[in-house]
This record gives sequence, C-alpha cells and structure tokens, in this order.
Amino acid sequence: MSRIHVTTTINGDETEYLCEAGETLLDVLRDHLDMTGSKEGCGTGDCGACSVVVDGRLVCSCLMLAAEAEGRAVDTIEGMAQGNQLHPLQQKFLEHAALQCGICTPGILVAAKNLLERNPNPSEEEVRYWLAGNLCRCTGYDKIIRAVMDTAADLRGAA
Amino acid sequence: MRFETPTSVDQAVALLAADPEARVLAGGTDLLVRLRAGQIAPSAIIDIKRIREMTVISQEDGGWRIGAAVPSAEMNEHAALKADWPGVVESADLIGSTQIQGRATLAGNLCNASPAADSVPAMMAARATARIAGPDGTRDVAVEGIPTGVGKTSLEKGELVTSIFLPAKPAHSGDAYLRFIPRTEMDIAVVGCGISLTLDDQGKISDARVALGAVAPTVILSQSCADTLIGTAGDDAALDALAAAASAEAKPIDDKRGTIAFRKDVVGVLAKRAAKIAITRAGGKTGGET
Amino acid sequence: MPKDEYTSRDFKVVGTRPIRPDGIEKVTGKARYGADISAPGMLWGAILRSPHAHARIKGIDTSKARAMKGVKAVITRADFTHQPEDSGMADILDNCMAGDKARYDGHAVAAVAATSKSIARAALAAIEVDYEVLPHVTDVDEAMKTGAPVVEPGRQQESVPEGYCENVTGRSQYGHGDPESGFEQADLIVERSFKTAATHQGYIEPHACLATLDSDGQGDLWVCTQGHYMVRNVCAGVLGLDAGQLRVTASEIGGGFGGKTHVWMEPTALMLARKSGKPVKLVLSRDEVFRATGPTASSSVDVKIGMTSEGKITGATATYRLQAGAYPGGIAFLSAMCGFAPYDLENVRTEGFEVMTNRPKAAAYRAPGAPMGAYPVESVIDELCQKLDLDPLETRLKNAAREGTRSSYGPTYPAIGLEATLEAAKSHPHWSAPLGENQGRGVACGFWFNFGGDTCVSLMVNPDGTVSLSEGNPDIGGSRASMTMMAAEELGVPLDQVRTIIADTASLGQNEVTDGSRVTFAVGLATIKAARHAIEIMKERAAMTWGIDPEAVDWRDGAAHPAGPNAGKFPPMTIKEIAAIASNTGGPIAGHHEVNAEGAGVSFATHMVDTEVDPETGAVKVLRYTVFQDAGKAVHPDYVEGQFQGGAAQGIGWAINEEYIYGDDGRLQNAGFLDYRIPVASDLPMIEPVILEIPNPGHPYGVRGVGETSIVPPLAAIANSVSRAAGVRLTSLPMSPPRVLAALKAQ
Amino acid sequence: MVAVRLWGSLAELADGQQTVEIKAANLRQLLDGLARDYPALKPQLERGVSVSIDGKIYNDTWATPIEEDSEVVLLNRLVGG
Repeated sequence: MSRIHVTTTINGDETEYLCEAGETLLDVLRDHLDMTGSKEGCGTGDCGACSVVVDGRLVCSCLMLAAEAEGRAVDTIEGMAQGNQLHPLQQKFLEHAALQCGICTPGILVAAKNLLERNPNPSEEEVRYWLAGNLCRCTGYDKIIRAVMDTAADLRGAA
Repeated sequence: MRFETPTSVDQAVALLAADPEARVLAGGTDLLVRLRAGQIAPSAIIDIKRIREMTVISQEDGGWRIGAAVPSAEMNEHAALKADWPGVVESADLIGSTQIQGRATLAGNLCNASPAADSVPAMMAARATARIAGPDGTRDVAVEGIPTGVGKTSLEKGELVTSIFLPAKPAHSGDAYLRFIPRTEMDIAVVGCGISLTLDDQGKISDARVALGAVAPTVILSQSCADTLIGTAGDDAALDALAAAASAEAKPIDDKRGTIAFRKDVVGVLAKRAAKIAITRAGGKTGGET
Repeated sequence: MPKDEYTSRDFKVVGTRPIRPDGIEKVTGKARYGADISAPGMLWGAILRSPHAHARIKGIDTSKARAMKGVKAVITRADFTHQPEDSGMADILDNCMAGDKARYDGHAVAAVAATSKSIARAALAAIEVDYEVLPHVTDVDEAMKTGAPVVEPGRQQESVPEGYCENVTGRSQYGHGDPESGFEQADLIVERSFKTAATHQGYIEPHACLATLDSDGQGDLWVCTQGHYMVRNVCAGVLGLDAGQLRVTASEIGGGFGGKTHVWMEPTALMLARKSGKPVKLVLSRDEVFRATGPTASSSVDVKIGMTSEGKITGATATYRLQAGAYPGGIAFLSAMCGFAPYDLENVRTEGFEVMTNRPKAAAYRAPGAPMGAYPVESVIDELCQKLDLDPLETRLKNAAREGTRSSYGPTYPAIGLEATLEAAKSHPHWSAPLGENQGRGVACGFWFNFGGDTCVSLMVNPDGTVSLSEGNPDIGGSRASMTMMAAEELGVPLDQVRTIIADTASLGQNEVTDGSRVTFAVGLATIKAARHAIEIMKERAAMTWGIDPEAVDWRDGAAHPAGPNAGKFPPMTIKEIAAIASNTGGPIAGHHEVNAEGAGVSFATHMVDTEVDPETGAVKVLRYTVFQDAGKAVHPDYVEGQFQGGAAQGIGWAINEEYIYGDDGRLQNAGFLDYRIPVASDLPMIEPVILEIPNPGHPYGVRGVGETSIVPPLAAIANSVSRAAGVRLTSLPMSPPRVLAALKAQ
Repeated sequence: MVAVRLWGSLAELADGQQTVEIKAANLRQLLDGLARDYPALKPQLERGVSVSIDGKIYNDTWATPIEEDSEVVLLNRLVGG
C-alpha cells in the first residue's frame, strides 16, 4: 500500500508523516505521532473528544483525512499550555473541578479555547450550544460551563 | 485507495470521469463516516478543497454563489449572506455540532441525498440552483433536481457540484427553516420545513415556496402548501390550512427517529412556525403575533 | 479514637476543595487512558461480530484471513482450549467469544491481530462464518411467554416456580405484612404498568487494552477498567492461567458507571497475544461498545399502591421483570429490594423476575436495578398525591423511613438521611418558585445500598518525610484527591506531601472493583487505617529516640510529641525528622491496611425538577434541577457535587431520550452517539447540588458512598414533572417526543 | 438460636417459613447452619448471599459476630455499578 507524504504544522512545529489514504488525522496524531491527547470516543464526529483546530477552525480530527492536513496548521491539546504555563481555561477547569474521568476534557478545552478566541463574552446559552458537540458523561456539564464562563470573565478583566 | 487533490475544476472532472469508483470529498462529514463503517470502498478520494473557486462565497447578479467546499461555519460568519438568506444560513448552521459546521458544506449536504438533510428544504424554498461541472461542460440545475432517492442523485458520470447559487432576494421577502430533533443539538432532523415567501404592497403573500424534509424519500417541494399561503396575509386560518396541507402532503415512515403519526403532526406544526418567522422577516405581521 | 470523632473532629483538609492531584496531566492531554499506550512490535487486534440476534455457528473459515500479508493471528472459540469449571466464568468466556451459537447482534465470533488497523479490518472481512439463523427474542415480556425462543435451556434456578418459560432464570420476593388487607384500608388505590428501555452507561472512552502473553504463561495487561484485580482474576480463570503470572495495570479510565466492572474482550486480546507472540492492542469501536458491552436491563413493571385520603400508604406491591440479556444473571432482585426502600410500610410485597433475551449481557449501571425500581413506585405515589390533592413532599415525609423502620427488603434501618433530604427540599426556594404554562414540577426519592468489600492500601513514608500512598482502585472521578486528603488529614501533613498512585495487581493485594459507591468509603477507611498504622510506627521510632515508652507519645500536626509532662521534655519530632533517621531506628517506615470493609451505610436522595412540555411536538425541556442527597461527610465537596450532577444528568437522558432500539430482525438500530441520544450541553440547565451530611457510623469520618444514589430518583422525578406539565400520566421511558405527543393526543 | 428472616422465594425452599432458627454465633456458623438444616437453600447460598445483621450488610466476613437477639436478614448478594 503506497503511503502519502504530508508536511504540516502541528502546534507550531513543522511535522512530516506518511499516511494511508484512508487514515484520519486522528489516526495519525495518535498512532504515528504519539499525540494521544486527542481521544477517539466514537469515530463518527458525534462526541468531540478528538477536537482539534485546523487553520483556526474547530473540527473533529476523526472526520478529517490525514492527507488533508498538507500545508495546514493543526492545533491540538498538546499545544495548549505554553511550557509549564497552563492556559487559563486549563487552570479554571482544575479550580472548578470541571472534570471527573477526564476523557472528554482535552476536546472540550480545545473547543472552548476556540470559542473564547471568537467570542470573548459568550452567554451561558452560547457556551452550551458551542460545546454541544462535546459529550461529557460524568459531570452533567454544570462545572464545565461555569469554568468556561469564569475564564471568559477573567480574560475580559485582564484585557 | 488513492487521495487526489485537484486544483482546478477541470482536473477534478477529469479524475472523476476516469474513475467511476472515485468519490468527491468536500467536508467529509458523511463520507468519512461511511468509509469508516465499510459502507463504501472507493478507489479514490478527490478532495475539492484545493480548488480555489470552490472555497469562496461571492456576489453574483444580486445573489450569492457559494463554493461547494465552503463550510457552513463560514456562511454563518458572512453577515451579508446571512442578512439575505437567514433561513438557508440557519439550516446549514443546524447541521451537526460546531465541529461539523467547520467542515460540512451545502453541496455535500445536497449530494449526500438524505431526505433529512437540513439545508436542502431551505435551499429549495430559496429557489437555489446547483452548478454542475462535467465532461460536457457546466450546467445549472434547480436544487430539487439533484437528489432522486435516498442516497441517489441525478449527477452523471464525471460530474460534480461546484457551487450553489442563491438568487437575489426579492423585496419584502423572507425565509426560514425549522427542524424537529429530540435533543437541542447533534441529531438528524426527524422533520424539517423550509419556507421562503414574498409579500406584496398590501402585506399579502404574493409568492411562497414550502419544502418538507424527512417525510418522504426525498425532500418534498409542496405546491399545495404554498397555495395555502399565497394571497393571504398569513393569518391564523391560512397557517392552519398550511399545517393541514403539510401534514397531508407528508408521506413519512416509522423508524428509529420518529413515527408516521408524529412526523405528520409535527411537519404541520413546523410549517406554521416557519411561516410565521418568514413573514416577520419579510416585514409582515402574522395572526396572533406581535 | 472515639466513635463519634466525625462529629467532634475539627477537619483541616477533609471538606476543603483542593485541586486534584492528577489534574494537570488530565487537562494537558498527557494522562494515559486505555488506548493511549503502545508497545514495540505491537499488533492491532480486531473482532468479528455476529450480524444475527440468534444463530447457530456451523463453521468458520479463517483461511483467507490467515493467508493475508500482515495478519499474525486469527482466533475463534476453538483456540480457547481451557474450559472453565465455574459456570459464571464459562459464561464470560462464551460472551467474549461465541461457542456453538451467537446469542445476540454483536456477539464476537472471531478475532484477528495484524500489523495495522486497516489490515486487521480487511482480515475480518475475509473471515467466512456459516450461520444457521435461529428464532430470536429481544423483548422481556415476549421472552417470558411460553413458546418464546429459548436463549439457553437448563439455566433456570430453583427459585422459579414451574410453568415459567425457560428464559426466566431467577425470581426473588421481598416484603412483609399483608398488602391485600392493606389495600382494604385504602381510600384510593392506583395500579399501573410501566416500561423502561435499556440504556447504556455511555462512557466516552471505549474499552481498550494492550496485552502480552508468552508461552511460559507470564502476561501483562494494560486496560481501562473499574477493577484490574477483577480483570486479572477473570482472565486467569477463563484462560486457565495462574493469576500471579498475569500482571494487570489499570490505565486512566474514561468513565465506567458500572459498564467497566465486567470483562468483555480482555481474554481475546491475551489469546491474540499468545498466538502471535507479540503485544496486541485491542480497542473497541463505539459501535461495538453499544452492540456488545452491556447496557442495563430494560424493565416491565406492575405497581399497585393504596393510600388513605390523608396520604398514608396502607398497602403496596410491585412486580419487576427485567431482561438480563444473553446469559443468566440479572438485577430484578435489586429493583425489588430498592423500589419501596424509602418508605415505612406495614404491608409491602415485591417480586423480581430475571429474564434472558437475545441482547448483550446486561451489565451493572450506577445503582443497578434501583432506578427502574424507584420509577414506577414514585410515579404511582405522585399520581395518588395528585388525585387525593396531597402535597408530594409532605406525603413522602408522612411515609418516610427513619431509624428503626423495617425496610421493605427486610432489615431495620439505623440512622438514615431520607427525612433530611425531604425537609431540605421543602425549605428550598426551588419548591416555592412559580411555574409557567405547560410547566410541571416533579419530585421523587431514591435509595441505594452502597458497598465496601476487599481493600488494600499501602502508605510509605519516604526518606525525606514525604508520603507515597498506593491504592488499588482506578480513579474514575477524583478518588486520588479524596485518598490524598484523608491521608494528609490523618498524618497532619500538607496535601502536597502525599502522592497517591493506583498500584498494579502485582504491587498490592486484592481490591474489589470500583463499584457500589465503595471507594471513598472503603478505600478511604483503609487509607485512614494505613496512616494510623504508619503513625504507630513513627511514634515507636520517636519513643526509641527519646528513650521513653511509645504509649507516652502523641501524634498531632505531622509530628510526634511527648504525651504529657510526665513523658519527658522533648521537642516534637516531625515526620521529616523521623523519616530521616528511619534507617537508624529499625528501617523503612510503611503503614498498610487490608480489610473486607463491610457495613457501608445506605444512602437516600430527593430530586426536584421543573420541565416544560411543548404541547404541539411533545418535546420536553428541563428548566431547573435540584439534588438533595446525604453524603455522610463530603471529603471533597466539588467531587461530591459532581457525582450528584452527573447522576442527575444520566437520569435525565434515561428519562427523556436514551433507549436501545431493536428492529424486528433483532438487530440494534442505534449503535452510535448520533441516535443513542445522551444529553448534550445545550439540553441541560445547571444542576444544583445540595449536600446533606448525616454521618455514617461505620466510617471514622462519617463518609458514605455518593456515586450511585443520584441516578435513582431522576427517572421518576422527571416523569412526575412531565406528567404534571402535560396533564397526562406517562408510563413508559424514554419520554421521547413521539411518546409524549401520542399521550397528549390520546387524552 | 438466631432468628433468620428469609426473602420470599427462599422461604418457599425452607418449608414455607419466613423465619428460621439457626444456632450460630457468627456469620460462618449461620451460613453453615442454614445449608445443613435447609439443604434446599444450598444452591442460593453457593451463588452467594448478603446478610444484614442489625441493619448493617455483610457479604463475606465469617467472624462477624451474631448475638442471640440480633436482627438477621438474608438478602440476595448485592452488586454495584
């Protein structure tokens, strides 16, 4: 089986990989690049655990072929903290206990960051609808929504 | 399986024409699910997102041409398009999650040929056309001419949809799309209804298009529904007649998402509610509404 | 320690809300879950599953798959040569890999290991299975009828009277008094039948493991599970291995809710590893999770309750029929025990039937059996309240079980917290808030036992005085935080001086699975006892240093102190100082505790919910939700609240939209998150948790399990709310829009 | 002697008695005594039971003491999720 050579940027680093035509971006991140922070909860775009940002747009990496990433810029959970400095959302998730098992957490953080970059002052309803594609089975979403709202308020205060 | 990235429509057509087992990849939100489930095993995937003209929204003859690779999120961010055709944009914005909207396209939603496709009733109501490129050149086809059955389209060998055209919005007109889903997000429409209408100087409906989704093997463009509105001011009696006509027109099935009785009832409810929104958007007033 | 220390103790750490110790790795994507590790030379496993609900397997031809490039092992049931003697083990084996027949849509029939995922998938497609399709039954009531297709003959227990279809494998009865005479005293009797659909635990992480197993019988398994000791014991039993030769390490776990208290595919991975001689990673797809790992039972229930016009229940009966899936077992007995448990009844009788069907083996799901136990009972009580014009909270208070009440399942209650939850509900602003048009407010109570069980904890005092705590229960929702807090509390050291890890099966003795809300209670108990053990040793070391009697040493604030003026005048020795001289005073310092923690305290909750029903579409919107539950003592209140909120959210899903939908062909039609509709963020309101603390006398800090009770009341609370909003009693779950609209139209 | 309450379907196997008297001072003696005096209960005892002693539920611990006046109730073996 001939493989496709892809050059792309992941979390700011130029990255090359070989992939099969049928492999998804999620397959490559997890199985070839050892970036297992993006999770596969469904493989059909229904759970959001594999959320990444491609050229600024939030997508499910399970619904994108790895070959499509050629020349794009991909941001994953692994690139969210700057070294040891957690992103404010990550810090707030810890302070609000916005995770229980934590499997949905990377996808939700990636999605929430993308929201706050577009809309620094979302309403509770806007946060809930933006995150509707990120399933969480543990928390009932309450503390997640609070953590996102609280981060947004803090970031507005700091700006 | 090969992965192809044509950079022009001609290249894409040539690839498709040469390989009947190849599949076009736009947003991939349906294609990749089917690929992973083993429902399809194409010989090649032809990614159209590297074709510049297919990735843009542009104004044309007072209307809007939307490239086949434009994700719905981009439409939602386009203020002028949204102002003209809020129903169409909202219908595209209802497809799946934020993540899905970052990828899903109008053209893909159309060519997937699901009777429950959210954007199709809205496009039909808006008199949208699809531009098709093929070995014999290009042709424009009304959107309702594309799906011919569940998962089937009228596209010929080597053809692909390159763009969707939404015509110039007539004065005093408005459109709306509503769907019913069991949750608030993330579901396939159990019933959908797109309506576009135009008011005359007296505030009466002079033109109306009503399309019903998920109640037949393909989306129904219903003249009988439109007739209940035309000539009226969208008063309660007209809306009740619309609801009754929509319920009568629907030929749904029982499945895991809903029952026949439920779909027939709710399609009427949605038609009524969508009509009210469209009338309000057209600048009119609806019975009982302020 | 005095027995009532939980009332007198001034807690320093317990009851605060520190950041969880495993937090950073979980918000940065570094935490390693089941599918997140790989091994050199690793193969990818994949499982072929039956497309039929019930079929005899006449033959399996694997030759084409075996001949494929990159395919390193193909296995079928014939490769499992060890036949377990224990019938339970034999059932697990058969469920992991079908024997003579496939018993449900999704039943595993063969498996492969290959050098890539795509080759493994292609190899599955090349396996040819010759099926003889048999008649099937997937509905519990149909399965009980004489003449129904029998899933497996000869499994009926002695408890089942003659005349029942062989699918009925078990029966149990609970209660006391004489319900018939009780009904005669009633002013009103309501009798109704209810149904609940099978629902899946819906954890976001599919089952995953990485296995090695060599010809010498030594193996390693990395797996996401609620109990790696259970996985070890079961895999050893199924494969005929020595448990000691198999080391199982629990990965981080992406949710379980009971669904990961069972073994579904780990023996398959081990067998593939043995046959290929390579490490094998096996990760289920979401489709497989739905089709082949256990949902909870669907139920069919008849309830009859008599009440006086003042609201006193005079007689009550319930019959529960629950589908157990393709193997004997089942949880109808738990429904029968829990249904009336919140009430003080003179005359009550319940009966439960366990019924086999051609569905995946039903699995535990958060307080198994209790939600479908409570839902019909709480619905009928609500209807009685409506018809007798009684306040639903006052009526429940009037009948509430309290200390000294003989429970409906037999035992007499010690101090319990039901009344406290009802009183808290009554005085909460939610109860008196106004309701709008098409809105309704529902309340319901729920009960769950809570468990203890086998538990081992080791607490090591390191040379620098820091502490390493080893426990054997996967951290499914913040339990490392709770254990770290309890150890720090007991030792009197700062939280960051303690690190808790989940030990593998070779590093610590047997631990019961993370189930039954047992971990904070039982592992917490063992942690406290292990800390006290270490403290005793440290007191001895200080005494030795000072040359006094160990009895004359006290431990407080992380240091040994002379007990009083008579003990001598010595400056306190801190844990750090004692640790530094451990080699000189007898060697390393470690405390440990091994116990079968029995006597966990039962738990009660009351839930209150407002919903709005769209009269034209039947859509239900949850507007407001409040949970009142007894936690005994909340160790980390954030995570207690999280359990309340999460249980309520799962209950909301169960009540409104979640269901296993089977076609006439016996196949599951909605094996994915698209059409198996768990609540999304925009479906829910904030869920207000109200923690009540009625200490559990069986735990040094008064801790009660909190994880499960929160899923018991929501089904009924929402049904009562919707029924009041819609003006018609809903008796079937889920209350999906088509059902609600049909009920409205039938009025 | 300790009075042991049985659940309904077990009582049918103990000659219809809801309560049986067993000579026992701890859990092990209780379970052994039940199996000895009421052999029809054996299959269920082997599958497992839980025992409530004065309102607390025990599963396994043989040495758990039982007083003459203890309230002892046999229950199906409990499982959690």
